[in-house]
Amino acid sequence: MDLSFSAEELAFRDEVRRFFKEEYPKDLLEKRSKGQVLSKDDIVRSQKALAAKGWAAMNWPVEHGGTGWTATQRYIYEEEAAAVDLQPLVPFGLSMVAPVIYTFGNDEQKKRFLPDILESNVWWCQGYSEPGAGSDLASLKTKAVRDDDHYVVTGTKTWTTLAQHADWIFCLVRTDGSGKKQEGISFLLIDMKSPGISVRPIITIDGGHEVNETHFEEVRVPAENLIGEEGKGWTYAKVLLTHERTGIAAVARSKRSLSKIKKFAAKQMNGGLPLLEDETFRRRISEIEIELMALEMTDLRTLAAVSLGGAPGPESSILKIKGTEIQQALTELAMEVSGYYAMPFIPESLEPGWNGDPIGPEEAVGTASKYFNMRKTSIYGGSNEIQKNIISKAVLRL
Amino acid sequence: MDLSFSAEELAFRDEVRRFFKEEYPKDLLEKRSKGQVLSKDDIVRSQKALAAKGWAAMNWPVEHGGTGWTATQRYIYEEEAAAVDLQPLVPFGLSMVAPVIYTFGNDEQKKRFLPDILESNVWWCQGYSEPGAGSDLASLKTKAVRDDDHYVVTGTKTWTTLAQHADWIFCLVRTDGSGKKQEGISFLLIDMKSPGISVRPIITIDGGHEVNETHFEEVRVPAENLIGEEGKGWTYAKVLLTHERTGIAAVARSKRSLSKIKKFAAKQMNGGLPLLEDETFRRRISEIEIELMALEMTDLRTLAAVSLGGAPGPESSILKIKGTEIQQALTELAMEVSGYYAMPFIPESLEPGWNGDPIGPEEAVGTASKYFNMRKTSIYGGSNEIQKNIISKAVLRL
Amino acid sequence: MDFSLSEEQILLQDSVVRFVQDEYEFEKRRKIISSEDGFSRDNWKTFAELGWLAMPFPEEMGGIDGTPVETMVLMESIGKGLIVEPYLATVVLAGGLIKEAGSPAQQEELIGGIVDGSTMMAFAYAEAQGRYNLADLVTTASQQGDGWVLKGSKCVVLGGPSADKLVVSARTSGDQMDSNGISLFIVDANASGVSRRNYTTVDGNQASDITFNNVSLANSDLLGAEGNALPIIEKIIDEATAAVCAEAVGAMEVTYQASVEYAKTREQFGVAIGQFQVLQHRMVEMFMETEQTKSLLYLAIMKLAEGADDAAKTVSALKAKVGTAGRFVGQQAIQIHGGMGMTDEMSVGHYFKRLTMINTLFGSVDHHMKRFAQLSD
Amino acid sequence: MDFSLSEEQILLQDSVVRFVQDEYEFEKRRKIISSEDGFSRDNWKTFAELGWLAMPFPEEMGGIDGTPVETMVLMESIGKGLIVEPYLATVVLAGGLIKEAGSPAQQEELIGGIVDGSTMMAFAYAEAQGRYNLADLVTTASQQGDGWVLKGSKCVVLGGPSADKLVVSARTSGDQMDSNGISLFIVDANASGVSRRNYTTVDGNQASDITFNNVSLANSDLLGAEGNALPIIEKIIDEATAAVCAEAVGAMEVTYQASVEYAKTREQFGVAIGQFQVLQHRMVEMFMETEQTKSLLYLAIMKLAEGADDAAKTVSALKAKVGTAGRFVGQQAIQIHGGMGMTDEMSVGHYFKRLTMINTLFGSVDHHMKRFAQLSD
Repeated sequence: MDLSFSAEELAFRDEVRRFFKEEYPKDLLEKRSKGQVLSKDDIVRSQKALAAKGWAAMNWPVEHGGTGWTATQRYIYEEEAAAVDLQPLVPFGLSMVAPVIYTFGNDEQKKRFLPDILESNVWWCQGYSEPGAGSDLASLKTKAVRDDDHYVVTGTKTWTTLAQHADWIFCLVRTDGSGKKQEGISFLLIDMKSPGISVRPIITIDGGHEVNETHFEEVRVPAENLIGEEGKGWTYAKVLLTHERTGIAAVARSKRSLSKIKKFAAKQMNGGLPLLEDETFRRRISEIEIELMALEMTDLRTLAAVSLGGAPGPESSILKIKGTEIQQALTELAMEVSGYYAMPFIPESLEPGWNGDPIGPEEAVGTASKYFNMRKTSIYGGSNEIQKNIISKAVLRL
Repeated sequence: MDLSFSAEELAFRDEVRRFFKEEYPKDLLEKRSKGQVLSKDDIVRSQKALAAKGWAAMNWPVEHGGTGWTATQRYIYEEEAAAVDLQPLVPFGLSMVAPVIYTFGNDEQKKRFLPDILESNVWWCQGYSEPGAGSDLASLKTKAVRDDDHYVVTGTKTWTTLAQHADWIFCLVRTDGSGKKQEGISFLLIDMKSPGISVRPIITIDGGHEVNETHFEEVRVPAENLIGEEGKGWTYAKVLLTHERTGIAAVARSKRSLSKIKKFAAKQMNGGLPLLEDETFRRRISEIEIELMALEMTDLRTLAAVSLGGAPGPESSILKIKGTEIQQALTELAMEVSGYYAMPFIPESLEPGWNGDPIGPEEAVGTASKYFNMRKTSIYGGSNEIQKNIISKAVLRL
Repeated sequence: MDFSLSEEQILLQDSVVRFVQDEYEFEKRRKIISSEDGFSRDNWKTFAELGWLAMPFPEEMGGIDGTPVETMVLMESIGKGLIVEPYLATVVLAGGLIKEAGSPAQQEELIGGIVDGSTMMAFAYAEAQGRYNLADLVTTASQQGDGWVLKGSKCVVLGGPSADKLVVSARTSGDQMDSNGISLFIVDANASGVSRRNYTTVDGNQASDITFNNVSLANSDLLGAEGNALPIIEKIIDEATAAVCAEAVGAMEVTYQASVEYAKTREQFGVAIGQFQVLQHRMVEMFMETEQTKSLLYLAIMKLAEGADDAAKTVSALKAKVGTAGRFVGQQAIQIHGGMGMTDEMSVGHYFKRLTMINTLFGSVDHHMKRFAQLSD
Repeated sequence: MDFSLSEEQILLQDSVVRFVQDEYEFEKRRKIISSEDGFSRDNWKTFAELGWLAMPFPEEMGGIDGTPVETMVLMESIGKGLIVEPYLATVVLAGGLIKEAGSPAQQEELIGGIVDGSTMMAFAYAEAQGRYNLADLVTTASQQGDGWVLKGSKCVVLGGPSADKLVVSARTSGDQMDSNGISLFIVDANASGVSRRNYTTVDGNQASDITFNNVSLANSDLLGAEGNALPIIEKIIDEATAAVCAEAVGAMEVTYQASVEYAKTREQFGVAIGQFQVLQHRMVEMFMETEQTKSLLYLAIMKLAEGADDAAKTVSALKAKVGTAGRFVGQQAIQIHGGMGMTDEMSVGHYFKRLTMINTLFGSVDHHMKRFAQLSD
C-alpha cells in the first residue's frame, strides 16, 4: 500500500498542466473562472480541444480512440481538470452511447458513429425516461413498430437533457409488448431532424432550461440504427448504467467547490469575524471535507479494482450515493455562506455569457438556484433509493 | 390559546410540592439523589406512599380509585415528581394490567385484583413477548389448553421485566391454533407461585439483571383467571398498548436528566474551560433541549385531545418515537461528558444501595451502562419501526 | 392551559382558507408573480376589506386588537397558499415598529394608511457586513441642523419595490457592533438620495437593495427615542420571525400532505410508491417533524402573547427548528416527487423554495441555535 | 498508488484470522475476560511466538521492521476477534515511545522484554482535568539530587493492571497547558509510591487509575530529552489512534455482517426481517459507512507510513469518522437484532460496547473534529 506517484505519473501530471496552460482555449477557462455559463459553441470547442489532444475518451478502449490511461492517470487528470475548473464533458455521446456502440454495435455502426462522437461533431442526448416510468425504467411505453426496413416510433421521452442542442438521440423503445417487460425493449439511434420529433422545454425549479420532453409521432427510423438484437436493449442499457455510476463520485469537482466555499466564507463576516473562523460553521465544513476525503479513497479503491478486471461492481453505487450527497451538501453550504444574498434571483445569470452586475457578492449569485438544481442528482441516474436497493440485493444479498 | 395555570391548578401544584416535602419518605428521595438503585422493598414503599395519598393511579377512572386529574394536573404532577427525581412507578400493575381488568374484566376480577394493584400489595409482570415473537407479537406460541375448569399453560415468555420480584404475571396465550393468528389469543392472569413456572435471568449488555425468560411447564391456571372472552385477548392487549404509549414521552424525566447533564458539564473541564461553555458541545445540548421543548408541547396537545374524548390516537406513536430518541440522546451525552471516565465498569454500582467509591467523578459512574441499557427503549413497547408503520397506516393512510 | 382557537380565530382561519381557494389557485398565483408589481393590488384591497391589514393594531389606531395568535392563524394560511402579497413587510414589520415606537401623529398617519391599504411599507434593517446581527450597522444618521442626514446601504429589503415609506435602522452613535446608539427613521421611498435596485427573490417575492445617499430627514422622521431602538427592533423581528414560522408550518403541512397524496397515486414497479416502506417511514418523519415544529410554534406564539421573559429564546428555538425541519420536509418532498418535483410546473417545488428562503430570513439555523444557547444561560 | 497488501502482509492477516478462529471462540473469550488477569498469558506467549510482539520494531532492536500497514493488518483482525490482550498498551503505545525516544540501553532492555513477551507495559498519559488534551498536565516530576520525584495521578491507564513498567508523562517545567516542559519517564509499576486502582472497563478490557506519591526516579529513567516530549507523545498517540481505528474497522465489519446474517434468518410477520426495505437500506448504510471508514483508514495509514505532513490531520479525520460511523453501525446492529441484541449472550452487543469505548479512547468525535479543523489551516 502506498500513495506515491511514479516518475512517469509525475511526468504525465506535468503534461496535463502544460496542456491546460498552453493548448486549451484560454477564453473558455476565463469564462469559467468568472462563473459564466458556456454556450453550446463554447462547449463544443472545449470538447474538440480535448479530442485534438486525444483526451476526450477516458473510458474507451484504445483501439477506438480511448486514452488507455491507468486508474492513477485518470485520477491525476481529474485533479488537474478540476484545478482549472474545466467545463465537464457532455456525457451522452462520449460516456453513454459510445460504450454501447463499441460494445454491442456492428462494425458499420462503429465506423459511422464513433469518430463523430470522439471529435464532438455530433451532439447526442438520451431517451430513456418517460413520464410514466421514472425509477422503474423498464416500464417504458414508447413503441417502435417494424415496418419493412424501418421502425416507426411513437411515444414520449422526458428529462432529455440538452435535447435543444442535440443532433441525435439514443432511445430505449418497446418493440414487443408481450412477455416480461424487460424483454421487449430495444436500443435505437434516432436522428433528431427526423420528421415527427418535437421538443418541449421543461423549466426546472432553479429557473433553468436544461431538460425537455421529446415527443415522437410516427417517426420513421432506419432499421440499421438498431443496436445489437431486437429485444436486448435492456441488457445493453444496464451495462451503460454501471458505466454512468463510475464518473459520478465527482470527487475532484467537489474538492474544488469546497475550496471555493472556504474562500468565500473567509470573506463573509459574522459578528466581526470571518465566517470561516466560526466554530460551528467550520465543523460543518470539516464534516463534508472528511466525507469527501473518504469518498476520494473509495473512488480510487474502486478504480483500482476496475483496472484489475472489468466493469465496476455494484459497490460503485456507493459512489453515486455519497457523491451526490456531498454535492448537495456543498450547494447548501454555499447558500448558507451567502446569507441574505442567497435570496435575489437574476434570471439572466443562467444564460450563457451573462456578465451583469451581481446583487451582493458575486460568489452568492445563483447559489440558491444551484442548490435547487442539484436536488436532481439524488433522483436521476437511478435514484439514491434505487442504488440502495441495488447494494442490498447485489452486495448484501438481502 | 394560553399557557397559564388557573388558581386551582397553582394550588394543586403547591399541594404536590408539600406532599413530596412532608409526607413522602425522605430516605427514598435521598437514595435517589445519590444515584442509588432502590431495592424491591424501597420501590414498594414508594408506591404505597403514593397510594396512601390517592395518587397511585393517574389513568384509572375515579370509581376504581383513579385520581380524576385533568391533563394539566397530570402535567403539573409529572413536573414536580421529576423535580424530586421520584422513583418511577412499576408500570405492569398500575398502568398495564389494571386498565385491562377494569375495562374487560368481570366484577369479581375487579374486586379481587384492583385493590391490591392500587395499593401495591401485589407485584405484577408482563408475559407478552416470546423468543420467536418480537415485534410480531401475535405470532406467539405459548399454549393454554382448557382442561375442565383450568387452563394448562406451556411455553416460554421472554423480556419479563423484574419477573424475579413478581407475584403475578399477565399473559397472552394461544387458546386456538387454527384461523388468523390474532384470533386464537387469550388474556390470562397467572400466579407466579404456580407449580411449573421457572424464571431464568437474562443479563443485558449493560451488565444488569432486569429482564428474564419465564418458562411455563404445564402450569395449571384456574379458568376464572381468564379476562373477558377466550380468543379476544389480542383486542384487549391492543387497547393496552395505546395506553402504554401515552406515558412514554417521559418529558419531565428527560428535562431532569438534561439539567443534570448541564450541571455535570459545567464542572468538567476541557482545555481550561467548562465543557458546557464549549460551542460545539453547547449546540448538541441545545438541539436536544429544543426537541424536548417541542415534545413537551406535543405531549400536552395529545393529553388535551385525550381529555376532550377518549383514548389517544395513533398520533401518540410520535411520543414513543421522539421520547425514546431523546432519552437515548441524553444517555449518549452523559457518556460524552464523562470522557475517559465513561470506561470503568463497577458491577456493584448496579446493585440496590451501592454506596462505594466512584472511579472518577460520581456523575460518570454508570453512564456507559445507562447508555447501553437505554438502547432497549427503541426496541420494546413496539419498536420504533413498528410505530412508524402504525403512523403510516393509521394517520397517513398509506 | 388551552390549545384551542377561539370562535373568532376559527372564523378568521376560514376566511383566509376561502380566499386562497377562490383567489390563489396555482395558475393565478403564477400570473400574479409575473405581473409588473409581482403581487396583486386587488388582493391587497381585499386584505384591507377583510380587516387583515388592521389585525395586529389596537382599536384606538383603527385596528382590531389581534394578538400574536391571530397573526399566526393568518400566516399559517398564507403559507398554505404561498401568498406573495407583502403582508409581513407592511403589517408585521413596519406596522409593528410604528405600533411599538411611533408618536401618536406617526401612528395616525402611517397605521391609518396601512389599515386602509393605501400605504405600503418595508423595514430596511439588514446590511451586507452584518449578516443576521441586527446591531451590526454601518449605515449612519447624523444630526444636521434641525434634522438628520442618512447614509448607507441596506440589503434584501422585503417588500422594498412596492414600499411607499421605509423604516430604516441606522447608527446615530457608537461603534459598528454596539447595542446602544441605534435609531429608527421613517423615510419616504421616493425621497431624493434614495435609490432602489428591485428584484424578485428565488421564491417569487419582491425585494430591493437600497442605498441612502445623504438623504435629508426631518426630526419628526425619527421613530421612537434616539439611540435606543435595538430592543424594539429585536421585539418586532421576533414577532415577525414567529409569523414567518407560522407561514412555514402552513407550507410544511401542504408539502408533506402533497407528498403523501402523490405517493398514493404514482406507480413504479407495478405498485404505488407509497407502498415502499422506506418512503412510508420517510413520510412519517415528515409528518412528525411538521407536528414537532407546530408544537414549538404554539409555544412561541403563546410566550409572545403573554410577554414572557423567555419569549425570545422560544422564538429562536422555533426558528432553528423551522430551518432544519423545513429543509428536511422540502428536500424529501422533492425526492418523493422524483423528476416531477424538479419542475416549475408542479407546486411542490415552490413550497420547497419558500421553505428554503424562510430558513435564511431573519437568521439561519446556526444563528438561532447560538442565540438560543446565549438566551438559555 | 497501490491499495493492495503484500504477500507477507496477507500471510500475517491469515495468521491472526487463524488464531481468532482457534483460540478466540466467543465462550473462550468470555472465560478469558472473567479470569484473574482479565486476559490470557498463554495467548500473550503465542503472540510472542508468532512474532506479533516484535512487529513494529526495527531489526536492530530485535523486531521485524513492520510499518503502520502491518500494525493495521494485525489490529483489524484483533477487532474482528475482539481480542482483549493488551497489545495496544504494550506494543503500540509503550513500545512505540521507547522505539521513538529511548536510549540504546532502554531499547535493549525494554523492547527486548516486549518482544520476548516477558515485559508488559502501559502508557499513563491522561489526567482527569485534561480530558483529551495531551498537554494539559498537572502531574509533575521535579529534579531532586541525581534523579526525579514524580507526583500526580493518571486516569484510565489501559493495560495498567498487568503492566510491569509504565511510561508516564509529567510536567518538568511550564504551566498546566504549556506545550513545552513535558517529559516522559519509565516507572516500575511496583515501585514505592505507585498505587493502582485496577478495574475492568465496560468493554471487557483492563485499566487502572494510578497515583504517584513522591515516586523516586533515577536520571536514567528519563525517556528522551527533558521537556520536549509532546511531539513524540503526539506522534505515538496518532499511531495508536490509527491502530485502534483499524481495530474499529474490523469490529464494524463483523457487526454489520452479523446484522445482515441475522436479518436473513430472523422471521417476523411471516418473512425474514431482511425483507423489510427500511432495514435493507439501513444495512446498506451500515455497509457504506464501514467502507467509507475503511477508506479513511487506508489513507491515514499510508500517510503515517510515508511520514506525510498531513498525517496527523488525516488521523483526526479517521478517528472522528470511526466515532460517528462506529456509533451508527453499533446502534443499528442492536436495533436490528432487537431484544436479542440487548443480551449479554450474543456477541453483537460486545462489538457495540467496544466500538463505543473506541470512540472515547484518544478523544471523542468533537475533539478530533476540532483538531482536524485546526490542522487544516
